[in-house]
Amino acid sequence: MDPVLEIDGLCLEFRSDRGPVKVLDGITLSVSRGETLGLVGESGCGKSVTGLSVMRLLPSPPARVTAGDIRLGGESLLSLPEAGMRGLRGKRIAMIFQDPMVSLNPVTTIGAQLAETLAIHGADGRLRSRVEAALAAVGIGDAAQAARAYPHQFSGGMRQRAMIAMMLACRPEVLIADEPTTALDVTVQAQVLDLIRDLQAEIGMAVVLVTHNLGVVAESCDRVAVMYAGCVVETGPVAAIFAAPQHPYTRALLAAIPRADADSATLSVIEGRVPDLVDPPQGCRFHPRCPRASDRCRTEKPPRRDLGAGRYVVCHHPEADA
Amino acid sequence: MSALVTARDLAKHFGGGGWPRTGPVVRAIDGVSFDIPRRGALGLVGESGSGKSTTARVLLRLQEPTAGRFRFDGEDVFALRPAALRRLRARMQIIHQNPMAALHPAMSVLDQVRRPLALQGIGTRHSRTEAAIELMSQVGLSPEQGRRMPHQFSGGQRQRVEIARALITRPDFLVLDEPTSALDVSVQAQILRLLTGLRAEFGLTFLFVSHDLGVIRHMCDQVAVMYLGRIVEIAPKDSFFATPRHPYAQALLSVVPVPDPAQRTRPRSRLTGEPPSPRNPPSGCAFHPRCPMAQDICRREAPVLRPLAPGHSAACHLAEARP
Amino acid sequence: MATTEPSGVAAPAAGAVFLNRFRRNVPGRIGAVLILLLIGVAFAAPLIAPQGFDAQDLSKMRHAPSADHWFGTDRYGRDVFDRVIWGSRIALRVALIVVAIQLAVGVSLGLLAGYFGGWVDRIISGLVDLVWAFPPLVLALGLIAALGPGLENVIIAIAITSWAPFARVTRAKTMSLRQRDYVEAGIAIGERQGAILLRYILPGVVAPNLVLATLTVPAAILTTSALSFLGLGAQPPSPDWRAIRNDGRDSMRDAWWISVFPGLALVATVAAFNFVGDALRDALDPREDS
Amino acid sequence: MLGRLVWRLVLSAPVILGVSVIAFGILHLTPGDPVDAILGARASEAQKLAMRAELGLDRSFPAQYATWLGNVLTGDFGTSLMTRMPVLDTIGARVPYTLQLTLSAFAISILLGIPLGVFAATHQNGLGDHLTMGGVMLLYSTPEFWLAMVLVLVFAMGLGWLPVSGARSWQHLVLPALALGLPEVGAVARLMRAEMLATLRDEYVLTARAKGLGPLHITYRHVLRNAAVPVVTWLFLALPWLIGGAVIIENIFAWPGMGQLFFQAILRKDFPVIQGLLLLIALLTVLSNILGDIAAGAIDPRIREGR
Repeated sequence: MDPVLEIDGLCLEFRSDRGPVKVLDGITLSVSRGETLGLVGESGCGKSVTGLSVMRLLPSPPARVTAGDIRLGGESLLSLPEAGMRGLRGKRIAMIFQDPMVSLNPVTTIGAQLAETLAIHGADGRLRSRVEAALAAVGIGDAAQAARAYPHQFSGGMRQRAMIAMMLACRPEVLIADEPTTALDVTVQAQVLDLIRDLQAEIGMAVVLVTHNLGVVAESCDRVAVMYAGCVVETGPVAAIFAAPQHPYTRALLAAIPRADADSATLSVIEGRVPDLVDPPQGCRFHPRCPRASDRCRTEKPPRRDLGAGRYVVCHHPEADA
Repeated sequence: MSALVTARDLAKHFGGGGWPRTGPVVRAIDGVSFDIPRRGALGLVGESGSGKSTTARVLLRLQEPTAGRFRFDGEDVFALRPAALRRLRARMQIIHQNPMAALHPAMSVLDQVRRPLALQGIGTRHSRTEAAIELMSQVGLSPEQGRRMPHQFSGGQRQRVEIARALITRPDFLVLDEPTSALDVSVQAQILRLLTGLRAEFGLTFLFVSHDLGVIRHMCDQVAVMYLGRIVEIAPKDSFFATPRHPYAQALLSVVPVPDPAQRTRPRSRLTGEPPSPRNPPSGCAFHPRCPMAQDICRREAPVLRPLAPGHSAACHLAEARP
Repeated sequence: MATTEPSGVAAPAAGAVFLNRFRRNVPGRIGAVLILLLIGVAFAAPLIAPQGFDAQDLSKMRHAPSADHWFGTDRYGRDVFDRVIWGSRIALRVALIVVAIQLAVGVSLGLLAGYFGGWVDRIISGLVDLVWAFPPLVLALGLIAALGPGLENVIIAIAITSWAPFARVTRAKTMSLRQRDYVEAGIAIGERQGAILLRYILPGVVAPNLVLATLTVPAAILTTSALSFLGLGAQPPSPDWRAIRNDGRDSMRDAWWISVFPGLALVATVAAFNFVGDALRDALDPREDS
Repeated sequence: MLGRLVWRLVLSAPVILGVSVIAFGILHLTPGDPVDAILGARASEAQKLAMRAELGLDRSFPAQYATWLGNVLTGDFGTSLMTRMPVLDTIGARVPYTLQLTLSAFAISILLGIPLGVFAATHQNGLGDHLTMGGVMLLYSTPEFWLAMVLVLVFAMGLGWLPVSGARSWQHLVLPALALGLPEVGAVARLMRAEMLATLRDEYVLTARAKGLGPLHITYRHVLRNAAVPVVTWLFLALPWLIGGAVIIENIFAWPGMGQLFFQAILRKDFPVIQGLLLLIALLTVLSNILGDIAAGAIDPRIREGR
């Protein structure tokens, strides 16, 4: 299957008072049509920044890409002029955000915000019916009335639906969903994830689901990329990685979750804390917290190992070696 | 075994006063009752607006209750005068959700940890400092960190400071209001492990408020589910997770994402709609508009908690009809 | 629910961030230097202009600026430069007294209203609404009509008519601080109400009031000079910077320096405080965090 | 709309009542006997007695106030001590002039201030921003009376383009309106810029960019509208403050408005006129604030529904 979106060795820095912060270090990812890739990790690991840099929505300065490329359908996004990129946003590649309370304009109706997306990407004259169709497609009951409503008149779940309607109105090839359910209650979260899945099946788009919740990944992604301190440490099919994580970080992370479906004995604890990315550790960025770390991990960047069946791990001593 | 904590018919209503009237009375919680035995841990779970945090605050009189009784080790807490209440606070403490906001931003960490002792008039200045330093090392902070200000700490460390401050007066009862929901999974694991250890060591009784059923299952031995200001189900942990009785609890449990792709195909009861607003509650059973099994009676009559198994009660007209 | 654990580094001290931001603000720095200069001049007035502000030399009436008299002389032959120097004392005194009264009244009323709510709040907020219902200068004029002209009465009138913003800001901030977890934690460990107000809430309302003060100082100076201009403020021969009223107006065509130089001093002072106020607000603005 | 206006006025009744107490009671703040202050020390006992009776000072404060308020409600504000004319007529003759002056200044401050603020915000930290904001800050820091004199010096006395003072033609309005409006331009531009920059950080701006909208579209359709809400509220809050400035400007330019009358009344201790002016100006202030809320509500539906 040909990937729609490819990120190839992306390195990115933020300018700061204390020197450049190396936020992303050689991110390599791809996602295909109809596929959902989970981008998972703890705060500060760079998962949201990765999503935003695909959209080229990071302000520059302070952000600066120092190496690598991002390609949509084989075409490099980083070399596009801003006007060309603007033509792609919302049309071929779309993004939804964490907090639907603040990501809609409070003084404009839902319908107007939706119509604007359609208009800018060259929809024909029947805007009103297309707006209503888009709202109906995300399960908003009275679409005509909803189009006239303002965001604050909607509940959190409804707002996220409206946001999805707005972003998917042009049937994009790629959707980047940045923690789309984190601000929602768990029963509403399930509805929104179902909705994204249904629309994905209908449109055939690729979805990059950025989340900190491994449960959400297990339930709604085909493949997963686990990030730590600006690096992807492990990628592969969800079933395989959850069954047998190869990177010590993935393994520890999975064992740290208290589960609702079974009694968990003791939770695994990762000692230490996330490194300072102004001065990241030499070698493997995880080595100061890794129980398996060797001298090699302290000096040498681990290679990206191909484990077959679409699995990759970035580690000198993966579990498979044990 | 006598209960350390006995809460009866707690209620907290907002608004309704003033001129011109500021809107309808909002019943944030209504008729909430539960017992927690000494050294027990009750998990209070619910979605936003369910009233779980309000329950915790009313209990500690951080918000004054509208009605209800709370007996703590035989003492009628809601009847206490300010001075007596301040003395009792040595025995019941709270841990907040957001460790970024729960510490005084301009007071050193050591000062904050030993402050409760001074307020209770315990020990000398020197002995209070000693005690604070010892407890700080017990929760995993070094003494030299004591001079620092809260903003110099990470979220996990601040939560440790808050725990030390709460435990310095050796309380019996700890209210934990979403103590780890602002933290990353790996930090959450550290804090949960710490709390488990401290609970055993200090013989603590927990009221653990959380929206995360996994955390509740890990930390508690009793579960109460809240929906729109009322407890709809309360049960021992094992009984609850094995056979939840209330349709809301069943739905909640079935939609919690589980980090195990093999379970993707498990049967789920998906709810439509969103939790209603306490400003405008539905008639009868508050859950009926979202309930897959709702009958006429559910629209008319509010169900009360009824015992369905030993220690296991649910507020549902139809609960018995199900296995 | 959002995970907020930051990257591993501890944040630098808030004070350091603040200083750093303030230092990067060039107009703010210029303003700060000007204010220091103003304070210095006010203290050193007897040294800079030893002959005082009222030394008349009727042989030198309305002389244009020259090497002897940098800013020229007025119609009594008084040196305009000397009067500007001495005038800095008036500007500074007005600013200090007014701000002190505003802070004392506004902050304490705001704290009480915001913390206790209910009837206390309703009464204090009602008072604020009342003061707010008059344009400040108009109410000040009304007060002066009753109290009579004079610099002291002007200061009283300005203070009475301009504490309301402090009370409003303090009340709003207090209400939001009261909801903060750390204040609740203070109550939970058994702090008394007085301690909550003074140790937990008061420090939190300092920053917005400080910003407000730097922005109302120039307003107070402007209002004083306006009232003095109308002849209701500082009385002759005081060297108030408005020093312009009738003598200024009459002689505008043939002796422009009499009004222009004190005016420039006024503009520079007011601008300096405004620049510093802006810089302070930017430096203290939590929204700038990223 | 009209209904909301009336309802808000009804809600303001307590404030208006309190304002009337202040307006009336201010006379009683006079140290010593107000009659001495009004008539001077050389007045005879008989004159004093007559004045005391005219002002109603021979009765208790509540009784005086009740009478005064009752009269005011029927449109009788008393008689001016200066002109011996009804206060309402005296003030009424002045109102159009003050409205002309303040509304012109208001228009100047909006028409110049808002575009300047938008320009500075869209060129943040550029040379244009710094120059605009530097200039605007100087305007903002300039006292009206001084600006007025400089304007007169340059445009009336120096260039001779415009009259020095008086109110006979539209040319007479130009300098006073500029002197009153230009400092306000600074305030408006600064506020507009700050609100624009704050709004640019809001998350829906990111959403708008993610939809593919261009910077111009985002600035004018999304940011401007949101940033306008606090600006509009502030504009109507500050509109009555211009009346304060008008007291000074009208005196400099001999503009026969309420401000000039106010000043004369203060000098002559004409308390009935002062009381009437205070009450009237406070009413205008309350009205202006209500209009501001309604205007803000027209832009922001949350404000519309919140009240």
